[in-house]
Amino acid sequence: MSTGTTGFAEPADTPAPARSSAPRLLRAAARRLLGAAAVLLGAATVAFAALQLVPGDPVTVMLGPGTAATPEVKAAIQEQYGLDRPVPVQYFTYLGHLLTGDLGESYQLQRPVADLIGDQLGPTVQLGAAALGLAVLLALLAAVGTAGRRPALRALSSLAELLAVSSPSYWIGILLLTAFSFQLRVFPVAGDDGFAALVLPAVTLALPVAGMLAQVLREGLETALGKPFVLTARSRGVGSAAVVLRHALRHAAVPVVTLTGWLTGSLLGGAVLVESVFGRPGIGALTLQATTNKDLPLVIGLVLLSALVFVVISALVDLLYLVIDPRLRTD
Amino acid sequence: MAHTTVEPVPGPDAAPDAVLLKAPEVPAPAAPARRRPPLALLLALAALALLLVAALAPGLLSSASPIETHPAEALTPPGAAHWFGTDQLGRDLFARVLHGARPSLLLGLGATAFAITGGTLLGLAAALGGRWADQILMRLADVLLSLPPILLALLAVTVLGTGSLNVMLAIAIAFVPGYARIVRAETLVVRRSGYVEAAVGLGLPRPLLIVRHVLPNAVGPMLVLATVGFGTALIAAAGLSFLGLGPQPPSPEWGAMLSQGRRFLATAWWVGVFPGAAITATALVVNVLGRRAQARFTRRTDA
Amino acid sequence: MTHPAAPGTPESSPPLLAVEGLDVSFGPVRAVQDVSFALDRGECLAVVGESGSGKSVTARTLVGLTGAGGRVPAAVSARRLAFDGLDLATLTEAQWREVRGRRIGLVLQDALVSLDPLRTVGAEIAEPLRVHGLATRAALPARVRSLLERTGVPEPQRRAAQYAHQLSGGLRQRALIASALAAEPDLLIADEPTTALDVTVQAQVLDLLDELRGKGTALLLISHDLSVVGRLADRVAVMFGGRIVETGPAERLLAEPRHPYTRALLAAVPGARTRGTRLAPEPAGRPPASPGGCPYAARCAAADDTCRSTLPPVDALGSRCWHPTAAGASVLSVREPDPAPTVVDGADRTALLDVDRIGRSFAGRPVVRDVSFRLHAGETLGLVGESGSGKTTTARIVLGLERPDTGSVLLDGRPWSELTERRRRPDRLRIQAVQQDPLGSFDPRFTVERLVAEAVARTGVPRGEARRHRVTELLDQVGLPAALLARRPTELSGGQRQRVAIARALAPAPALLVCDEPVSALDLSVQAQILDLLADLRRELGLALLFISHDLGVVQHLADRVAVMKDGRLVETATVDRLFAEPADPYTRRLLAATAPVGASR
Amino acid sequence: MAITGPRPLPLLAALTAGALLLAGCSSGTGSGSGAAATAGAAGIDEKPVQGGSLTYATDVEPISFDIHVSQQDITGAIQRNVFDSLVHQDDKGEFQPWLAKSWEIAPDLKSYTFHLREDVKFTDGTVFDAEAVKANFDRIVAKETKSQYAASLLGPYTGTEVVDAHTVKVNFSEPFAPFLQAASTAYLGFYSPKAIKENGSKLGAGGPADVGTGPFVFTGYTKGQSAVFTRNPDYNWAPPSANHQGPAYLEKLTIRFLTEDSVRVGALSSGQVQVAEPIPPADVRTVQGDPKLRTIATDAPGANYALVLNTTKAPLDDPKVRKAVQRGIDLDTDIQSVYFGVYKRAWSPIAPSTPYYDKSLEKSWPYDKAAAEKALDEAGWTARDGEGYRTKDGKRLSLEWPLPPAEYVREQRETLGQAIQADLKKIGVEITRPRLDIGTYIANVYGGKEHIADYSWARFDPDVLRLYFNSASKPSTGGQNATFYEDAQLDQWTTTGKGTFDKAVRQDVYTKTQQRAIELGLIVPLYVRTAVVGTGAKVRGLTADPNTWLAFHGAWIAK
Repeated sequence: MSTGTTGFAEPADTPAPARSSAPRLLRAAARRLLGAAAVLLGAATVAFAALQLVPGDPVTVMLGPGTAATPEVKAAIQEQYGLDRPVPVQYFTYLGHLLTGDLGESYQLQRPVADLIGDQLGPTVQLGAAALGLAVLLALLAAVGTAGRRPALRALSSLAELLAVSSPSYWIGILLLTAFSFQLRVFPVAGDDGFAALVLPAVTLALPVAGMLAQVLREGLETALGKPFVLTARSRGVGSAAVVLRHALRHAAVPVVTLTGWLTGSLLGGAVLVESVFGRPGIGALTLQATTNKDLPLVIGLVLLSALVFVVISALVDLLYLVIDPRLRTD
Repeated sequence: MAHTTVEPVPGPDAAPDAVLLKAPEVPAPAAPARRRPPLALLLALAALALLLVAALAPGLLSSASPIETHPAEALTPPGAAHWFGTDQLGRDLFARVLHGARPSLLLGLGATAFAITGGTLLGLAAALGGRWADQILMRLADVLLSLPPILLALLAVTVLGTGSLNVMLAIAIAFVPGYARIVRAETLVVRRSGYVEAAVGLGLPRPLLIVRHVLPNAVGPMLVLATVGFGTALIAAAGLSFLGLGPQPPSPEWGAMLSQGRRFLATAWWVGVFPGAAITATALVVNVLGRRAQARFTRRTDA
Repeated sequence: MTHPAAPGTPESSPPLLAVEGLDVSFGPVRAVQDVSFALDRGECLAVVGESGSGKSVTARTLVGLTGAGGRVPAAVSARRLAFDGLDLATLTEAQWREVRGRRIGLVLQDALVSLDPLRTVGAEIAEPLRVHGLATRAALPARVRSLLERTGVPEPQRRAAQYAHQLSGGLRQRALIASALAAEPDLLIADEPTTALDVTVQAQVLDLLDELRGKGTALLLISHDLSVVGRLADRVAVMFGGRIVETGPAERLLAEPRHPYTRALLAAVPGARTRGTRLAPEPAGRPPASPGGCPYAARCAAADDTCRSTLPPVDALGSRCWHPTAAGASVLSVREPDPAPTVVDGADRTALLDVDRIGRSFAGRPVVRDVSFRLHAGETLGLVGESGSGKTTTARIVLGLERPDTGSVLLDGRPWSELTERRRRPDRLRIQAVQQDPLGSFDPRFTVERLVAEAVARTGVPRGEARRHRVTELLDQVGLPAALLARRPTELSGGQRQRVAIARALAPAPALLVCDEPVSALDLSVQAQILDLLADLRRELGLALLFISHDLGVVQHLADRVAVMKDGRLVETATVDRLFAEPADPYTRRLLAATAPVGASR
Repeated sequence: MAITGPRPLPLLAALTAGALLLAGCSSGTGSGSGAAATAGAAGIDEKPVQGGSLTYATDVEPISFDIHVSQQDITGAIQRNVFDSLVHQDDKGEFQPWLAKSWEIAPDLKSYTFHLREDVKFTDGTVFDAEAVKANFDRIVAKETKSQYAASLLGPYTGTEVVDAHTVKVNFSEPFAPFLQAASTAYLGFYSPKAIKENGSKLGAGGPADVGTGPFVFTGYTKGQSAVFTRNPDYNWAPPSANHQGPAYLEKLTIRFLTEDSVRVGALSSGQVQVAEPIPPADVRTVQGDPKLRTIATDAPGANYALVLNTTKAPLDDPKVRKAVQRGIDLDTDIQSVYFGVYKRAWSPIAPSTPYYDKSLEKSWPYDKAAAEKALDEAGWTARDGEGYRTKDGKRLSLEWPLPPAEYVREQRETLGQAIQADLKKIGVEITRPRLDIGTYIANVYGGKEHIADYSWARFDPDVLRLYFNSASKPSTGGQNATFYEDAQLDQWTTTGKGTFDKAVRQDVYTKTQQRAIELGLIVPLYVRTAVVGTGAKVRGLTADPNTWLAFHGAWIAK
């Protein structure tokens, strides 16, 4: 036995076992929930405030130019939505309804906002999930396949990624449509029926995301591969491919996870344009319609949806960090 | 500068202060300065030069008018007379793409400039303005960050109305929270950095300290990020323009041109393809240069 | 495990590892040239040299990972590269994988980054076993446990489930060694295995390595630290500029070094013997050697034209020098006259700095507790302690960068720590700091000139020629040429950076210089130069120094009095002579015991 | 009917050919006037096929499906297949029986009495009777309904009397000549009283709640994608002039909403849909060149797309300047290049397919750059500035013509606008086109703050001239007179035309109105929109009803 161990005690190795960890966890969860609620409330308020600044009264805007509606009809509509009341009253009434889970009714479509969003969520989730899966797959292939080796392949992959990142999704969509739907007729041009119709929109949405992910992933991989622990691992006889998969990939995952917030934003945002180009129904198309028509309840509903998605995803991301990186688990 | 009451960061002694880790002594690769600049960089610089000429003096590159219509030559395919073909009104697309550089770049540039200014002010205010300012501003940033930029931009356009300036502002609004975050985080780092402490140790007055050390070092990283951000802003602005929220006609703007060209996908591909290619090429150039700047910056500060 | 080459040769006992004429180059850079050595089972060879001497490259070459992680491919060639009958030079990557970990283990410095931080210590230790198929999945936990036990890690079961960051530095390093030992290699290469560790922990790790060697493992120890070498090595090879310049049995080489570089290295180790002497030879601008000349010629005081033009051969005693020193000559040949005696004590005078029972906590954890000491003008107080002992926080409170929760600091007998920043500002120039990491204390956008000029400006020197003149003067004072004025900090070497930091600190002509580990990030020879510089400045300018270090030798070399800190408290304060001769506190005694003097036998 | 609303449905006029048979037109025909419709030449010998399904792609999605509420063309066009009307207006503008067997009009035009068919049932089994008519008309004018259009069709409505189970009398407070025409539109169609009672507030959402008497049953609606209809097997009350009696041939009708022009056309060419409409002018030639596809083009009725000049805002208060604008645009060339010859250049405020169109206006005000320049010189705009624009007293001759947000702009009017901008620049007139948000746009254009407005107004009746030029037709009260010109003669003519059934009188006043509007330079008619429908080669019997919308009642798919 080494003599050193009998010398004197090491400094405290681990923090004292967390005292009363359950209440602390609860407190953290409560704080998290409260924060989430604050973000949601803030988002609703921002949207409400923003739309109050829109010039022109909502009813005129709603009816559009060239309407035959008489002033009486306009007044009736105004009354129905409480638009004749003072703004603060409208705001608090709205919040009151929100608390009871009532998102209100779309001014323009005259249907409950919750129903509208519910109807449109499916196609967008489908599109987003397909795009995300595809993007992650492409990025993994590109990054793992080229990180730190084969300079020519790496350069080629980098160029492709840069191109993907630099190309607007609507532009990619148009090119794909032209090539595969109009010229080659491989894929249907429109709609959301079936898998075939999902391919082009998903690819369109996925390419820029894949480009970004691949860049970040490779950078992460290369950074990790330069770390001493990789040298240590290799000195144990671990092969270079195994080092990437067993050691480096997990490290590279951290910056990728950080990107997730950006990712959801870019998928949701991309959906607006991609759904427009491909004539697909969905949240993106609904968003475009709602904002351009100043359909306040619908806009707030969509804003709340986005904020909710964001909040949920941030929570998941934080959880994921803990899973990936044990260093973050203490404290 | 509240250095005497630094926030309860873990005690400095907690860090291993015994020895700085030494880099493995693998010799540095041949000095980068001596290496031939990569082809990509040269190409990007050449393209940038071309873009700048197009933006500043498009007339030098094409004598055709981007606005004058020649109905007789409508939808001519690309050829010797019209390199990029003509559009529906017989306007020379090459000239239009060239003249489109200025409004398109201005959109991206303006949006980025607004976003940087706003982000810097808010980030600094949050980092240096005390706990309350920080709380309020960062909660607001949280809220804005929770919304996809395009939704924010759409909302902003709804409020502000369409048109170049408003599109710039709308995109800036969408990007401000992100930049503010970066500036705030950098400011907090810089505030605790060794060189600010060194300056405090020299008895530098607070305003001088902020102007001379905190501001430039906190904003520097964001400026570098902003080069890449410029590409994003350019694409986003063209996107809004594509949705018909951009500058007024007949000003040739790439996003609007692309949107118009959409109609002719099946019949006259060139009307939509070239403006789109211009957007992609510009964003590509900006990305290549931005990334390079970023790499250089990191090298400079991290040694 | 297969052995591609047949073992067993007619020779009586071929060495385990035989390296002859090893050359490694990265593009045009020749990192290692004509390096030869041999190593047997149970033997320890130490390769010593400064950064860039090629010692780590040599080590990595022996596990076939010369260029790993680097951008420039490495070219390796050797007349002979034999390990236990294997010709390492001809191994394929697949064959290398069989050797790595299984036959040759590698231990790097600082286990915090050398162990994968995202995997448990147990998984890391088990990796060689898994890779080489040496244990079933079910047997792994038991093997890991026994390895941890063997390397002296208490509670192995618990430790195996933990991550590197949850272990103390010493335990981490043990775990790293355990992982290198897992497959029971015949040769263990330890590259600076103790560099990042506190003195006492360092001692323990060295003991562990020593024990391994005793059990028959061959040990190749790479280090810049002669004190480490002295404890462990049977033989020492000193590398400089990619070549081995001197080699020989450890005891002889440390006691009677023949190569000027070895001599300089030994002379540069600070300690009791070196008090009042210069550590580094006077730097002299000598013409650089031609590529074919002696690599050390440019630094060598004895170099002549032969040295510069022709590479000296290795002589019978293992030294590669045209002018080796005769056996028996004193190492400290570069001794210079003692500087003026330092001022000691003066209880009647007002202390320059009066630290009175200060305390400071972070997040409820006390970091500094009830610390008091005084410092008089021109005096040097060494503040010693291991990491986490509260040294740096104490320094920051003295510098007025941190406010004490309790107690106070007086400067020139007047309140200092209690002042508001505004009131403190005028006196700030009286105390200046030199940090461990000068780079972090430089605004990255500034050039050397601007960095120093900013400090000069505070003293009221007007802009323009006068300021520039003063900046040049300061640089000259710290031994830097004016040519560096336009450089940015990242373009300077570590020693140059520290000199710039000192120049900046001197600009306002302070009464007190607080030096927080100013040399711990530097190579031994550079450390020697900086310590010499500090000593010179102290003498010339009558500066008081608050000198913080974990290195007892450095403190012993420089300080008049020493204060020892542990867990936020001062456990002992005494004059240097008394403290090192008759340590009163048990902790101080342990600390001293862990620092074995160079050349001390095991 | 407004077609400047959010992209209402383009109208299919069937001016000359009665119930227009679209199918069977050989490909390549049909660009041109409404006369192109030939009645299913290929289908004459074929026996109609029962069953099958058809998918129709259109470019606009209804905001509300409630015919009593909505102001959109698309709502009427789609729901026409679900709802029947009291009377049927044929292509000559004559009224034929439908749900009403016959009717009498009181001489003072203040009441109309209808005798209803007795065999009509709603698809939920409810009998169609006098009470049903009353329930529907009363619902339309009820305040809660917030009718945006149908209520205006009922004009000075005071109430409906149930004379007996199958006789109703509809009363008005003042003479109301346009009522028969109004009663023939889908907007005055009939919901089952049961549906009104049970689902009154949900009718706008579409789907099975919308119960009518028509040939199809509204079975499902997926927003953003499609609406699905199935055959009403009991249907046996088509108007006598219809091309088919009895239940519809098609088992199922799906309407897809494909907003993107290229996508819609692509869906047609790839066979994803069998009928697509509209085919944008740029694609007409491609579709015509495809042997698997047919096209048919017909002119839309109503007010043409035109520049409406604000006569109250200088310098357009000067008739010379207005005339210069009118003559200074090279419309023949511009329309040809933007619309590929599919749309025709317009000469009158109303389209040729509208009754009482004045053919004499054609070629009466051709492009004449010299004349335009001369008019401007006379108006005093003689100086030129650095950019070549005319000035007077240092002020540039600049006209503001705002652009609404993109979703309100269709038919490439923005491109046409650019051509017009380029033309007018040649005579020294600057046109600025700021993009305005819709709120500001409406406020400015209808508040008389802009120089130029542009819109069209589809309606199969010259009464649109009153909407455009009668000074009482103020934009602030739902009118469309954005010229803001007050002219006694125009007022008198258009009022007279509205209050009489006398064809000679109407011919006279409407001819004079058209001529005077052009002469005064109130308006620059730009193009006559031609609706182009693309169909697969096997689609037969597709008709457009007299109110110009596609009717699928008689459509079938050939084997």
